[in-house]
Amino acid sequence: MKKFVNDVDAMLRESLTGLVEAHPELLRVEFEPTFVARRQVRAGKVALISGGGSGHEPLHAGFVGRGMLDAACPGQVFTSPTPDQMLAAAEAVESGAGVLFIVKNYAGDTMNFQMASEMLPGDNATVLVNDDVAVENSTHTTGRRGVAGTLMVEKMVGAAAEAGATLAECKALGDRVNAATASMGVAFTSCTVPAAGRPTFDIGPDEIEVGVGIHGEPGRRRAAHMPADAIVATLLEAILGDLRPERGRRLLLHVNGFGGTPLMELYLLHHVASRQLRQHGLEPVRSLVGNYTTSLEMAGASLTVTLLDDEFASLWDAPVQTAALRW
Amino acid sequence: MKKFVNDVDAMLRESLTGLVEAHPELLRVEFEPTFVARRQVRAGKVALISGGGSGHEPLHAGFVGRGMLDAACPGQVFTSPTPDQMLAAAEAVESGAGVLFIVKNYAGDTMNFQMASEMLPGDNATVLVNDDVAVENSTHTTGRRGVAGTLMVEKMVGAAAEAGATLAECKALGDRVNAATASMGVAFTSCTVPAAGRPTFDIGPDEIEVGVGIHGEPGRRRAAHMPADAIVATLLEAILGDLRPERGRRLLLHVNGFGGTPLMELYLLHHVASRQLRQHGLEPVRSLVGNYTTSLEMAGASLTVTLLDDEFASLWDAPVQTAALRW
Amino acid sequence: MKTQDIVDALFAVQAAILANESQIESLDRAIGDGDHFINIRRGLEVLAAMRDELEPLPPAAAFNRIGTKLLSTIGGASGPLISSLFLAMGKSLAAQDTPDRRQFAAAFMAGVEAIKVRGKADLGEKTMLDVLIPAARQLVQFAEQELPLAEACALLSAEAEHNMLATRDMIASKGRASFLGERALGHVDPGSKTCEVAITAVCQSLLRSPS
Amino acid sequence: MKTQDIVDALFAVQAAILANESQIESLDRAIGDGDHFINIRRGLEVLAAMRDELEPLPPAAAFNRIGTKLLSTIGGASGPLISSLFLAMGKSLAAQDTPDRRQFAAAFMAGVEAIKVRGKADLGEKTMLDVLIPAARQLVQFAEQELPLAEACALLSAEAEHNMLATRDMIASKGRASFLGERALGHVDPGSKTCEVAITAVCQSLLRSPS
Ligand SMILES: Nc1ncnc2c1ncn2[C@@H]1O[C@H](COP(=O)(O)OP(=O)(O)O)[C@@H](O)[C@H]1O
Ligand SMILES: Nc1ncnc2c1ncn2[C@@H]1O[C@H](COP(=O)(O)OP(=O)(O)O)[C@@H](O)[C@H]1O
Ligand SMILES: [Mg+2]
Ligand SMILES: [Mg+2]
Ligand SMILES: [Mg+2]
Ligand SMILES: [Mg+2]
Repeated sequence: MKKFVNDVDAMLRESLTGLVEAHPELLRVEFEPTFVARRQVRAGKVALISGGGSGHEPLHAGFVGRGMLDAACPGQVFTSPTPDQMLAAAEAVESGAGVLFIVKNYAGDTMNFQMASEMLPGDNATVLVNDDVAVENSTHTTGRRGVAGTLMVEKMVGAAAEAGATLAECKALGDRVNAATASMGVAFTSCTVPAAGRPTFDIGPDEIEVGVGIHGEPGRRRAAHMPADAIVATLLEAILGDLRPERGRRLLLHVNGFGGTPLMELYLLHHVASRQLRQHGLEPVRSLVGNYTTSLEMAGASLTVTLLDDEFASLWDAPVQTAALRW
Repeated sequence: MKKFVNDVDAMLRESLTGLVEAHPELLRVEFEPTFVARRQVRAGKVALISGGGSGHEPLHAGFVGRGMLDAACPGQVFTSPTPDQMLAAAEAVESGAGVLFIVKNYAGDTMNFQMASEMLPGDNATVLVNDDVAVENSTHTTGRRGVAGTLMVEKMVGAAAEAGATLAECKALGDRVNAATASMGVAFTSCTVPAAGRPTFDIGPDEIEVGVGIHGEPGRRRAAHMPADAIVATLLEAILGDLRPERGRRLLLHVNGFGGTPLMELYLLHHVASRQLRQHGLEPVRSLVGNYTTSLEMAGASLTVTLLDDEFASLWDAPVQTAALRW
Repeated sequence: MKTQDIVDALFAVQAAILANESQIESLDRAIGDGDHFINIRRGLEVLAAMRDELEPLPPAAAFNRIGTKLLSTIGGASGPLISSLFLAMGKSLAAQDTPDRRQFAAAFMAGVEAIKVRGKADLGEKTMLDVLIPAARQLVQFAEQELPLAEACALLSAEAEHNMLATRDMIASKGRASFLGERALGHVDPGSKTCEVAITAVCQSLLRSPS
Repeated sequence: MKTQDIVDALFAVQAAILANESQIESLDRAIGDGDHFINIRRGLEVLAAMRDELEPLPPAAAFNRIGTKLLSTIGGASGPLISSLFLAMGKSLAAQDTPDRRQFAAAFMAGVEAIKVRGKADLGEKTMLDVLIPAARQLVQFAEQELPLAEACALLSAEAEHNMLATRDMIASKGRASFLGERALGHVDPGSKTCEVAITAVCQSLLRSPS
């Protein structure tokens, strides 16, 4: 395993320190327990806190800042953070209007955030993100995973919170954005968890993993490698089958790289996906292309579609000032 | 080779189309010949044009926009663009104050831009970027390569041009920024040129290529994999040996990923490099961390240091509005 | 049961888990995300460093301290679950200074119930509960029957191994493997493997103990 | 020399380059960036598509058209260099409708001089010039001596191969391989290989030609 690392056990700490040193005006970091928070907390604003296993950078710490999150709790690589982190983060950024937790739907994340929520003295609510349509939804199972659509929830709820929305409004908005968002991805290669030191899965030189998760979890199926047009068609079929947008609907299209795929290919995917969406009579009017919800160095990408109305579009367009997203 | 691609020959066109579709308010693209330009050209401003082989995205097209480039000429992957592209780009964005070409120092780029410069009717000048200290400088050879430091030249000259600097001033500034900038990188894996379909070089599971170029060219030497501290020390020794900054000097530190290295590791490198720079009595006061001058999916990273004075710092801080860099 | 036994058992579990590294790791790579072994190891390392702090405590307080520490150390799915086990055991034993086998068995049953609540899971979902629930039932039964420790241990180990292996033929409805549907078939659940290893290690440690 | 011969020679070069794909590609992968074969192939494909446009032109105009087209097609280092060759040949032959061997040799020499100027390079720098410069000298000499074509071709091919192979022991001072220093030793320069293949292919094509 070749990585830029000194001691695997110190990797997360050294990396978070580097993040904050690169954005000193924006961020601060605490350890024991670990969280990253905005340098300036705005009094009376709902505090948005997210978190999850590390290895998905810039998600979530890269989205802490004006117009998005107030704090992020990074766990070990691919391992949900622990309740003490969330409690400490909440204490640091809560400013009188309550705390909204934004949580990706994995057993580990939901349980740890749930315990934090139970222990937290003040008002709090949780938005569960489960945008991955590769996995069938069911209340009898863990349900769908939260993946790249988390960014849309964090961005739009972040804008609303900045504009003064209450905790209940933020919670309701988050649930609505999540419901209007669907994602699915494919992987070409595996990632390597630093502490494990070897690839999470084996995959042949002409195979792709369709519906892969963002932790190197296997997806729906193995398939032979296909042209970009066919891959995009497969992903959009599942996404649109879930969202069922009416013709003429305006959309936000997010092409997310998993970390090991060149930007050149991500933009190519954006072109192919926009074209196919228009062929379905839909209107991609907002775009985001890049590595935002990654899976370490995994090669591959996911598509995310969010159905837009005027409210969502203006929340998307609202200014944001974070390490990874700014406009 | 697994890539998101339909037809290798159409890859560049589909990707550039995707870029412009993702940033319609900012960019336009032309084909035959190929260039990407700002949607709004400001009259009376020096036109900044760069270009080079593709595969380094977001460099250069991702840096077209207010405060940076006016146009970029993308060649085929790792192949310099041709003079007709530069001439067409110049015609599109020249607005009365002349054209400054910003060119990375490779035989192909310099010759093609040189021919364009000879054919261009109007006033023009060229800044040659050669920041890669892995390669010895010599007037009897091709000299040093232009790598990630190109971004610093494009950003600072872009800010000056936006503020009304003349062609001569822009040219002189570009040369000064280049002289104050040094870079060096290491690679862990090779990239794969899409049209070639297989890795450019072989490298063992415990080997690294020290001083690698951004086209998968071999570097100074093969070495055994080392801890991040040792890699950073090696790179900074060469960089500081070249720049020879006095103690207390303020610096811009750029950690650039080559495409296949997770952001988590790049931030870790930033932490290690800042610490070592401070141990040298230097002050890293500005930072940029991310995949900006890539080599397709190559795993690895480079460090770039630019010596700052007040002028450079304020040019760096000036607003920029491009696909890949904005503040 | 004294705290010394608990601490000794923890060290035995640590040794046994480390000895099974490659198997546990490869199970979570196959149907999870590859971190289960690392998560458990991290938890056990932190506990090992707490030996001096734990030994003077009564069992209830020791379990409580262990649960609290694991909650902020392991993370992932296994963190809150395993710490729920210990926290509930601590609660259950709060009144006893030197719990007897029955009380210990009841505490373990309470711990497993806590996992069921926290994980919203039960038998047959391809999780650690497929090993833990039968083990808790056995423990209660054996304590009632006052079965000799050596006999009880042999039965516990055998049953744990059998139940661990049985997860191989299950489709998961909880945890990360549930995303896989039928593709989880043919792979043992990593948490079940960990629990089987731990149960056997605890048994062996108790058998070695002078008390 | 008629334009028909030039066009035939281009097709022969294309076939020969394609036949040497893996060798040319691996040379540029070893000491360059892996695109040299693709660059040359792209240029030759575009020329092949221009057959109907080229054939009616006089040689000078054909060379000029080829040079212009390659300039906007190949890119990289080889693009401006090879197009300089053709542009200079076109210029040199501007006055001749059917150039004789001497005039053709002089034109080739002018073309190689143009490469030297454009590339700021000369013999011994481990570039295509190590094959081209001696070839141009031979051509001029053989034309002067009125050496039979078959004999001239045999000598040209042998010399080109020898000079191509000699680049293996050179350190590069121009082009991408110059970044490598001593590490370029032991590898043939890809541009030299391309030129050797091209020279041999042109010779064979001329030998086959009825004129
Ligand atoms: N809801 C649940 N109830 C009980 N056990 C569970 C549940 N979810 C997961 N597990 C157990 O946790 C194990 C995985 O633990 P671990 O790999 O540490 O966490 P994660 O899945 O978050 O990476 C599984 O093998 C399974 O035994
Ligand atoms: N300055 C130069 N003068 C002459 N030939 C050169 C020069 N630079 C490069 N070359 C030739 O060009 C070849 C490389 O061409 P190519 O791979 O197409 O371009 P690039 O190096 O830009 O990728 C080299 O093998 C060498 O023969
Ligand atoms: Mg995990
Ligand atoms: Mg090239
Ligand atoms: Mg796991
Ligand atoms: Mg090349």
